[in-house]
Amino acid sequence: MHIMEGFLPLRHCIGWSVASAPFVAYGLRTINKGIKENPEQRMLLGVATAFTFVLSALKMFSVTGSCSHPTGTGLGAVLFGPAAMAPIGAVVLLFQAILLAHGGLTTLGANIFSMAIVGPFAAFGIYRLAQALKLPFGVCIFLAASMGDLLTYVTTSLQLALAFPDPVGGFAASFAKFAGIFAVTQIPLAISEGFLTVIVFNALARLNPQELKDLNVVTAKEVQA
Amino acid sequence: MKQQTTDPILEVQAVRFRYPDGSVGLDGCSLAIQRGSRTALLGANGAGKSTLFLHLNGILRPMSGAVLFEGLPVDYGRQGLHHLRSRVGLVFQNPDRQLFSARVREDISFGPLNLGLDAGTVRNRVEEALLAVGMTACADKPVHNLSFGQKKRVCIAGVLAMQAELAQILDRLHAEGMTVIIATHDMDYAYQWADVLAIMDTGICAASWDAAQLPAYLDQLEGFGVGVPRVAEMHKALAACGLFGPDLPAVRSHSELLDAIAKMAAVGSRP
Amino acid sequence: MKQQTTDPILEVQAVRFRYPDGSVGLDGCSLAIQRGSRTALLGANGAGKSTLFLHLNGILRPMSGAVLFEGLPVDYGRQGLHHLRSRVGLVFQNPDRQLFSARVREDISFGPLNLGLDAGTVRNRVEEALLAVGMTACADKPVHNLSFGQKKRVCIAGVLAMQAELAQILDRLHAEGMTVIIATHDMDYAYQWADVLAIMDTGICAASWDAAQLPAYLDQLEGFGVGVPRVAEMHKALAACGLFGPDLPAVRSHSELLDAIAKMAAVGSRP
Amino acid sequence: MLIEHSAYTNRWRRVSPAAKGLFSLCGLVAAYAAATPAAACGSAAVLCVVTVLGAGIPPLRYLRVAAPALFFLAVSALSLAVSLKIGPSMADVSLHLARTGFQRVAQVCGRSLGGLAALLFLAMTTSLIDIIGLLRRLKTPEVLLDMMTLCYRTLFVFSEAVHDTLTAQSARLGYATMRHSMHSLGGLVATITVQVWQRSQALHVAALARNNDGPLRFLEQVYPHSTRDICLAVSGGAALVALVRVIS
Repeated sequence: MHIMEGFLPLRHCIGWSVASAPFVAYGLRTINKGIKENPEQRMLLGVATAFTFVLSALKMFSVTGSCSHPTGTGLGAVLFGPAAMAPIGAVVLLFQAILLAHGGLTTLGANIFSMAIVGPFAAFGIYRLAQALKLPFGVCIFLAASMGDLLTYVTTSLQLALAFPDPVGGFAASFAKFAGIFAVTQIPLAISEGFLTVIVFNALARLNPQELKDLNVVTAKEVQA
Repeated sequence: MKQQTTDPILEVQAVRFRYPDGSVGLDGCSLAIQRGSRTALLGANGAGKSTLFLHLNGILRPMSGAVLFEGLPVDYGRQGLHHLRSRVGLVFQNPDRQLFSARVREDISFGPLNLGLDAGTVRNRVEEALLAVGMTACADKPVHNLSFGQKKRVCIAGVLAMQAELAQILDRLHAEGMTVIIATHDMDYAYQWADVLAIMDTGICAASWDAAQLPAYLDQLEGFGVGVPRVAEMHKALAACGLFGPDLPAVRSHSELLDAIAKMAAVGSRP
Repeated sequence: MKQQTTDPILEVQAVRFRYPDGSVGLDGCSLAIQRGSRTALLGANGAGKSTLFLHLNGILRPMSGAVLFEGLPVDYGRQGLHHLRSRVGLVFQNPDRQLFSARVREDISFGPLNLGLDAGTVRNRVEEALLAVGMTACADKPVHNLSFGQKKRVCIAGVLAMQAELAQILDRLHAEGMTVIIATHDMDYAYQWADVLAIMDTGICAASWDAAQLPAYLDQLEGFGVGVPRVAEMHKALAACGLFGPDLPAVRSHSELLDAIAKMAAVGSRP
Repeated sequence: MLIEHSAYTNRWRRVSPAAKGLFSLCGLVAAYAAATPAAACGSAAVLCVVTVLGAGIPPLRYLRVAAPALFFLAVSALSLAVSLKIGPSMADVSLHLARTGFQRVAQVCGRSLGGLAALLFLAMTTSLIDIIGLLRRLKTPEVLLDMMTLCYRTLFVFSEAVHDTLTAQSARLGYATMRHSMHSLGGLVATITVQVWQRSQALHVAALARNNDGPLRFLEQVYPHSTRDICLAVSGGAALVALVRVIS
């Protein structure tokens, strides 16, 4: 769920862009450092961006009954790290705006904040927290992916509510409105994205544990489990 | 163009199909596939071979015209597709695009499990299919360690394992059990392998010949730009040279031709 | 095994290479590539063909043994690699794994720009390379709308555009300008195209024959499991049959053989 | 991808992307500068006409591309128009249409339509590769440009792989039921995930073979009549902004 071109007032467009910029800059610095140590990462990031784009364009209508898309933030955050996801997500959102007219240029900052910053960082934080609580690997992944998706959508609703507080009920009523309307598609989607990501990681663990280990995503023990 | 009316198991009748981007896939294509036959589809890229295949399995639905399976129009409801796909399997060009499980056995079991069969039946079918393609020894290897040819066999096993009459088909494989259609650019291989050669050209089936009668159509074949079997060309040249009599039966493979020449050499050296 | 000592442009001498995962890439491989020659590398999957290629371009470094370019050991410093790669280009199997930019011209300019050439020179080279592969008309299409064959040509143009002596090479392309080495499984194609056939087997170069002399080695060739050229087989059979004299020069392609037979037919019918 | 197709086939595909970018930017400025919804809608109409008639985009395709965004706008506008009143207890929730709401909804809708038309002008006339080139001239960080270039190239490779695998799975009844769909989709995503590493490794080797040891460098595209086009675009854009201010 991206905010469309022109929908946000100018002050909000600028505000969210300013809020997103340091995260993207930090992500780029992390990436640059990684590329210096390991030049292959230049290609990896480009290909990972394409992967994230294609993933977010995968229609899940057969699964949720509506024509909705997974965000892929959970999967991406765990695979590539939350810092890298900010620039990756920024490029994906720019491409979605230009190739699909999904989202927009003035709303790019706001969309980056919800999809490429809050989503991945929340997903990664929840993943680490769940791991620290010694929850089973599948549960960690499920929580990370579904909560990452859900918090993305909550953030978007907050952004809309901040921009358009209800003339009667104020910010809270407006948030309830936006959150309520989009909940119809977003809650089933978050749950199915959680399940899907678990299936993906199970399949990955069987397909090629070596590459996951190289990424330091999961320890060898988890892959075998 | 030959019309066969004996016992077509699959038939497309004047099928038209246009892709969402506007490009024409099939433009009134008609073709009947005989039960138990081996048909090779030949044609340039974009001639409609893949589009035709996707119609035979019910993945694409004709915009006009009809697809018939065992004489009846295909039912595109859930049950109908279930039935069709348990009888008509598709193997794709590139095995890497259709294998998505870590282990060979797991991948082969994908189709039968989707059919809703119980675990025991699936297990049996997987083993039968592995045996049929000669991959039992490799069944425990991870898929990404297999060679291209081995992956291809796993793909075939995956399709075999879905077939409703698998046991009978495998028994009769060398008789006339399974109807097979392939799309290829390799005219030499097609000529050697197929009973029927069907030529696709810009969305229609332009010709369909019995392989045994192909030598008579060599000139026509050249016009389609799909190539001419080298063996047939060579055979014709040698016949013109007087090495073979004019009424010799068609020789369809390189090794058959070599044998025929060796026989001639033996005859020639005897007197 | 033939030893040529005339003028090798590239040479590997007893090169050993082992991948980090422990698998053996090359196991004491020696081969000399003659300037201006066309060499076909044949061998099963995993025989070491790709590993050898990556050594010739300086991407992999031998663990023991040496790679020589124009008679001198390759210098693996930045300048040395720069020089080597501006003379020795690599085209990979799959264009989707080597094209970086969706714009044809941009992708071709990638190599020459990496060489540090100025924009004007690069622009000229890109156009020359496009012309050489016959892709000038397609240069404004995005890469993803090209066919497989067209993508392959873009890859070749990308390598051509890096060559230091591009203009001369293109002038002399039909003479002896460019040395070309290909890895292939297609023995028929290799026999028709190459001057030299080199057989790779488990990390070594097991044999290297002049294509013209291959017929004498057919039995040995069979032992390597890389196939035997059909034309050579057919030619031998026909010679055994008495159609050709025993001292006929090697016929290397299907059409050459057809011509030879037609000539025989004409001779035979004359008296 | 209808936008992608238009970007490579429209009449203005060879016009300097800087010119098209500036005109689109003026369109965005006009959408925000419009004081009344009518003025913003007027700006949207001008941009739409310019795109359809000027660049020669079929109107039906234009509508199909705009449809999802218009749907988002309809849903969001509805929630803006409706006002939610939460009473003292949670059960006491009432909805009403606020009068002041309408004015605001019209304002937002006008601005969104103007913005959307400006975005579509750029997207449907300019290929992404041209836009990346433009960003390169605007001194975007190199890593970001490399990511964009590789992403744009690779996303077609991946989407082809996804499409083929989906077809192969459907042929084996992989999407017959919801449970099967999940399982199949999971397998699909996992195979594509593994390819991320395989493909980037292959690209890395291919880049080395072409002597790359740093950022990806490409030759800049040259556009004929670039200066003329930029002048035209800026004056046209300025006229649009002025028009919007005059109407409102």
